[in-house]
Amino acid sequence: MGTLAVDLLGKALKNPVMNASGTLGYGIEIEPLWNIETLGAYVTKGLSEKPHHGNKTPRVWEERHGMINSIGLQNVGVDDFFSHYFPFFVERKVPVIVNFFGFSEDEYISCARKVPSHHLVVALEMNLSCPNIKKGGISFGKDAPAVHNIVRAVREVTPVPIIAKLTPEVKNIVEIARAAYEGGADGLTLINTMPAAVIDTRSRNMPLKGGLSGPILKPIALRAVYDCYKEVPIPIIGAGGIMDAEDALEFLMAGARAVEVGTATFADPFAMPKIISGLGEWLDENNCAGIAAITGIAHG
Amino acid sequence: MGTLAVDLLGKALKNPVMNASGTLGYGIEIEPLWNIETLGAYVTKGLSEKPHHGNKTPRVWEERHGMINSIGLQNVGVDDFFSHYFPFFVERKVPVIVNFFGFSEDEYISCARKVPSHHLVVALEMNLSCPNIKKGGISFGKDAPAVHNIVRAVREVTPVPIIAKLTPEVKNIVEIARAAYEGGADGLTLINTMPAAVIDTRSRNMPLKGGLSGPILKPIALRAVYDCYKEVPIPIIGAGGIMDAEDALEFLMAGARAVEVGTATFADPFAMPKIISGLGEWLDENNCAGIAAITGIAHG
Amino acid sequence: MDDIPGTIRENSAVIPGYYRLTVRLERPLGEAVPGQFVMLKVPDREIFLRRPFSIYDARGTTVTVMYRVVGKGTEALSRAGKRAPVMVLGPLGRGFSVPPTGVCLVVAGGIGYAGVRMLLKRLGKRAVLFLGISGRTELPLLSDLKGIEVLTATLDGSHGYHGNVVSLLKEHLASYRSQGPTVFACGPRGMIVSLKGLLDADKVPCQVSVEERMACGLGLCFGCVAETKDEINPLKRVCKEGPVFDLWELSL
Amino acid sequence: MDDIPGTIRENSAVIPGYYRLTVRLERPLGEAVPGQFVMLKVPDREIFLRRPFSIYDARGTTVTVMYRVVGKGTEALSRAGKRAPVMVLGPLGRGFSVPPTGVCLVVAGGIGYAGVRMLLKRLGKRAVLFLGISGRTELPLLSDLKGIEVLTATLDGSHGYHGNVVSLLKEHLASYRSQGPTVFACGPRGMIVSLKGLLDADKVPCQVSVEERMACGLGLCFGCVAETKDEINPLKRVCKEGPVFDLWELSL
Ligand SMILES: Cc1cc2nc3c(=O)[nH]c(=O)nc-3n(C[C@H](O)[C@H](O)[C@H](O)COP(=O)(O)OP(=O)(O)OC[C@H]3O[C@@H](n4cnc5c(N)ncnc54)[C@H](O)[C@@H]3O)c2cc1C
Ligand SMILES: Cc1cc2nc3c(=O)[nH]c(=O)nc-3n(C[C@H](O)[C@H](O)[C@H](O)COP(=O)(O)OP(=O)(O)OC[C@H]3O[C@@H](n4cnc5c(N)ncnc54)[C@H](O)[C@@H]3O)c2cc1C
Ligand SMILES: Cc1cc2nc3c(=O)[nH]c(=O)nc-3n(C[C@H](O)[C@H](O)[C@H](O)COP(=O)(O)O)c2cc1C
Ligand SMILES: Cc1cc2nc3c(=O)[nH]c(=O)nc-3n(C[C@H](O)[C@H](O)[C@H](O)COP(=O)(O)O)c2cc1C
Ligand code: FES
Ligand code: FES
Repeated sequence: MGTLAVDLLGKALKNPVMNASGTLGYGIEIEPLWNIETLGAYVTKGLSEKPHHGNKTPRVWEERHGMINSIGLQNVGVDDFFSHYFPFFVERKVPVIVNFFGFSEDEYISCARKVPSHHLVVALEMNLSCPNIKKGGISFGKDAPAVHNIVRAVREVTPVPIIAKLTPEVKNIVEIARAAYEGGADGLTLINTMPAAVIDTRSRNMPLKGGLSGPILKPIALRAVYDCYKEVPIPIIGAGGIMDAEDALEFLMAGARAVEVGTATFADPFAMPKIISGLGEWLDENNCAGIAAITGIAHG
Repeated sequence: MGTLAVDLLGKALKNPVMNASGTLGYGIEIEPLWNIETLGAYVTKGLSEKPHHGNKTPRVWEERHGMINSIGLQNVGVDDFFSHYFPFFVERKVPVIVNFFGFSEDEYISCARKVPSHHLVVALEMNLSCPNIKKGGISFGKDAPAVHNIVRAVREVTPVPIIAKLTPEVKNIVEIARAAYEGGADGLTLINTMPAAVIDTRSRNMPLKGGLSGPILKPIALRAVYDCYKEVPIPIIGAGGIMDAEDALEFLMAGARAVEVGTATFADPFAMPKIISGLGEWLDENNCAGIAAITGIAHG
Repeated sequence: MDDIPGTIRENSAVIPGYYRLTVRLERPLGEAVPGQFVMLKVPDREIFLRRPFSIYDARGTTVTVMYRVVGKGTEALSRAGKRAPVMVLGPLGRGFSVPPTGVCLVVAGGIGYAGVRMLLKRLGKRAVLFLGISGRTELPLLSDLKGIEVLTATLDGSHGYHGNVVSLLKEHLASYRSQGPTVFACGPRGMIVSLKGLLDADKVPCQVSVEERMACGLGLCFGCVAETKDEINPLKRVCKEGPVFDLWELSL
Repeated sequence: MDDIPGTIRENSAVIPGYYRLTVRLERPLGEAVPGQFVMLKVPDREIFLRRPFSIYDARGTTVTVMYRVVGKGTEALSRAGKRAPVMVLGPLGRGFSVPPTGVCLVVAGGIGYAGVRMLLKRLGKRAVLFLGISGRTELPLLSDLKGIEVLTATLDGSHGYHGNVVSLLKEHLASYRSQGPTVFACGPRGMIVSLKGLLDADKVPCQVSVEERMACGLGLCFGCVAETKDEINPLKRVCKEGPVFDLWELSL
């Protein structure tokens, strides 16, 4: 029987499947249905130095084969997460990836500083889709030099590995990925949601603008993973519309070492456990010794 | 009964529906099914100074609710279009928008120069998604200064109105739209396809990388139209996943003066005639005097 | 809480646009508190997310909801036939909590009735239902409700009180004061807001069921928040900390 | 050419994985030339684009195609039941052109038979079918073909010639030379390439039906090109200038 175990930034994960940030609450909410230990790792909701309240409702809207959200990064703050929620993962020995953000370089730095260098903390996942309020709202994640600088700034204040999570709303994602790598990122998460909007012809207005996720995003995400794999020598976590084991395999073959599953969980709360067992079956059916070996095989 | 007529860059179009470039061949191919006079205007296949052969097959791939293409801009060249195909539109008095591209500034300029200032030529639609081969493959359409320059350069050599057609693969489409406007563009087409890829898990390879189109693109396109409408004072043609009259209305309400329909025609060759009659019915059901009045009403 | 496969046993219009849907489940739905809801997977591949519906009734391996057709999800659901497969996730959220004593004034606006029907059944004689509907044609919605005192307000005056349900309650509220009333409400936002105006002076105990667009129903996405007066975390998840909230803790 | 609504009348497996689909149309399909095809809208909302299939038979208001299940579109099609609605766009493309005299050697590889079946019916006694299949289990594909001389090659040797169909043709080609043969072929690319090798020395007249992934089938998208020796426009649309091409004009 093949093994699902993968190595990510020096930590052994029991499988390459984790939730995408912001789509599994604080982790405990799923417990009535299945155990968090099922996952290769848990990715936190986006955390910030201080608590954030987020946006007004409506915050979610269904799209054909996807959804749009404008949660607005509501979270309890990094301190509260580590005092109230982190012990739950420690007790269950579940590796944690700490997704975080800021609206200024200082906020990124002070948030990162607060993350302890615990053996279960696999990495800091930097959400680079945030606007830099100090610099007139220009996003941190859209210009290569800005990405380089912010990653480097965080790199200097923490010994924890850094994964840069990129937005697809850029002119060349490979260039941004390279800038993150050169700034000191140890890994990449590709991709975050794509900006989108809804128009309601009955009420004749625009009820919601926000980030598009779900199956609709998959071909865009696959292309980002495929293109970055050869150009940037750090592990990639693939995300965007993964609904089943077949989708997960596509990302692994395109070059991902692990995958994050987000929106799928809303359509089927058992999506992740199913993907994990589906990957196991695939290994067996294909006489494959380990899932780690299929990373990037689509490149020939 | 309300009127579908709209004014576009000083020309009266009988309705706001046209094909998206590259999705209705040279126009004549659809004649066995319906007459080209049905359309508000015909948009040419992307033309270049010299003929282009395009890419190898596979060139098309189906996606969930969309498709990916890598045609590679195969075309007979602008001269051949005007000598062999343009007379067909003149005979039928169908307004034509000439979509064109180049792989260098010179190619854009010489192609634009070859387009006659005929009363049926509504505008030149500049496809700004092309890589600039001379400048190391950096796209013309992804940086504001580059867009400004190329539009200005073309502006100087032709009296024909210019519509800049933008790619969504940019960091801020409003900024690019503004640069096109400031460079002299008279209108915008939003949007072109989004880069995407397919992985085939059976053959374990990547059969096709190309541009994503179809319904899957709609929320991204709507957001581009919505955001540019208030920020850039020139008419917008909306494109991206329009399948029916309802979709077309969404674009008009978001701020488009007219719409282009592409991929829908492949799923249903009568998509455009149906959209046109659907818009007419909508006007009647809503006691609306003219379709032109709904442009941008989602902005309140 | 569980995610249970089931098949549709009945899905028929009670009155035009209002359906009662009964699903036979593979295993029983866990013990439900009135006011809790389920997330239902509509048997149509075009409907991506599940839709939240209050538990109208649940017994053994069947669960019933009542819904109004308002958009593409409920529209598709109304087309689903007998034996169509569905998934039922629940029971979810925090339901009503009934005080040990006192009269229970239950205020329902339109389809809001579906959100209090299980509560009414539990309360029996302790409850008085104040129902707001648009006209007498909507009365059949109550056809399976027996043994409950009902006061009806119709907007068109075709039955009972002519006006909205909060005005109707206003006419009667004083008469219940001595019985230590608790108000329970489910209905459109406008109804809740005017109810708050009515009850404000005396701060009558009141629990309301709140609706918001949901993606997960499980507290995972933070898509469904309602604003409360909590100073540290004002935005509470309707699906997790709600859908039933203390009216006086909400910021409306 | 027309886009015609229809309903499935029969859709059953001839042998496992190979289906014959008959559609009853609202109006007759226009006059079709053998080798032409239709774009079929698969009755499944997950299938976005239409799929091209050779016209296997067309009479009155029915049209028949034969298909092999190879991917999600044909898979979904195979699940479609009687009376399912389809749309049939056609007849499309340029079919075979039959010379006034001479023997017609028709070479079909596997499901390629579907592409020449109508041609065989038209040719009748003038035709000889060289059929390449993997084994005798595929022989039922020909069950409805009467009055045509058939030579079969099986890869597993379970029937007829043991080997591929081009080798079989090679064994017989000389014997037809005096009858002014024209070769017609439909099958996998590998077959066409080796056929070209066989016929190269004498440049025997040969028409082949080419397959490419298609989006529109109408010449609108330029998604389906094949390379020819035309110096000005080498890339021809399979759906418009093809699917039948003169073998000697193709660049393989
Ligand atoms: C806890 C809870 C319990 C509910 N119980 C019931 C019930 O028992 N019976 C019933 O008929 N409905 C109930 N609803 C509302 C029901 O979920 C929505 O009407 C349904 O999701 C609409 O789906 P749609 O696709 O048809 O509408 P859409 O096309 O998504 O939207 C159509 C209209 O419905 C409104 N709407 C959409 N989603 C919601 C929502 N979650 N809450 C409120 N309005 C919404 C939209 O704003 C819009 O005006 C409940 C909602 C919640 C949150
Ligand atoms: C003019 C023409 C006539 C055809 N006639 C027939 C016929 O009579 N019977 C029949 O069974 N098939 C025929 N085909 C092939 C048929 O169209 C494809 O098998 C079908 O479109 C595959 O769809 P899918 O979704 O099942 O496969 P996909 O999931 O899209 O692909 C599965 C496999 O099929 C291949 N494939 C996909 N599309 C095509 C295509 N257009 N041509 C060739 N290979 C393709 C892919 O490369 C892949 O290996 C014809 C094709 C053309 C172009
Ligand atoms: C409701 C919701 C909340 C999200 N919150 C965050 C977040 O806090 N931080 C972040 O980096 N990404 C966030 N994302 C993006 C996801 O982590 C993921 O990158 C994206 O949704 C694509 O994956 P999917 O298609 O599987 O959902 C959120 C997505 C959704 C749908
Ligand atoms: C097959 C195909 C060919 C295209 N060729 C061109 C082209 O030559 N020039 C161009 O500007 N856009 C081209 N496009 C993009 C379309 O014009 C349109 O912007 C895009 O497909 C989005 O619209 P849709 O979703 O309605 O197809 C092409 C799209 C397709 C699918
Ligand atoms: S619907 Fe997801 S948190 Fe409430
Ligand atoms: S399939 Fe579109 S041109 Fe042939």
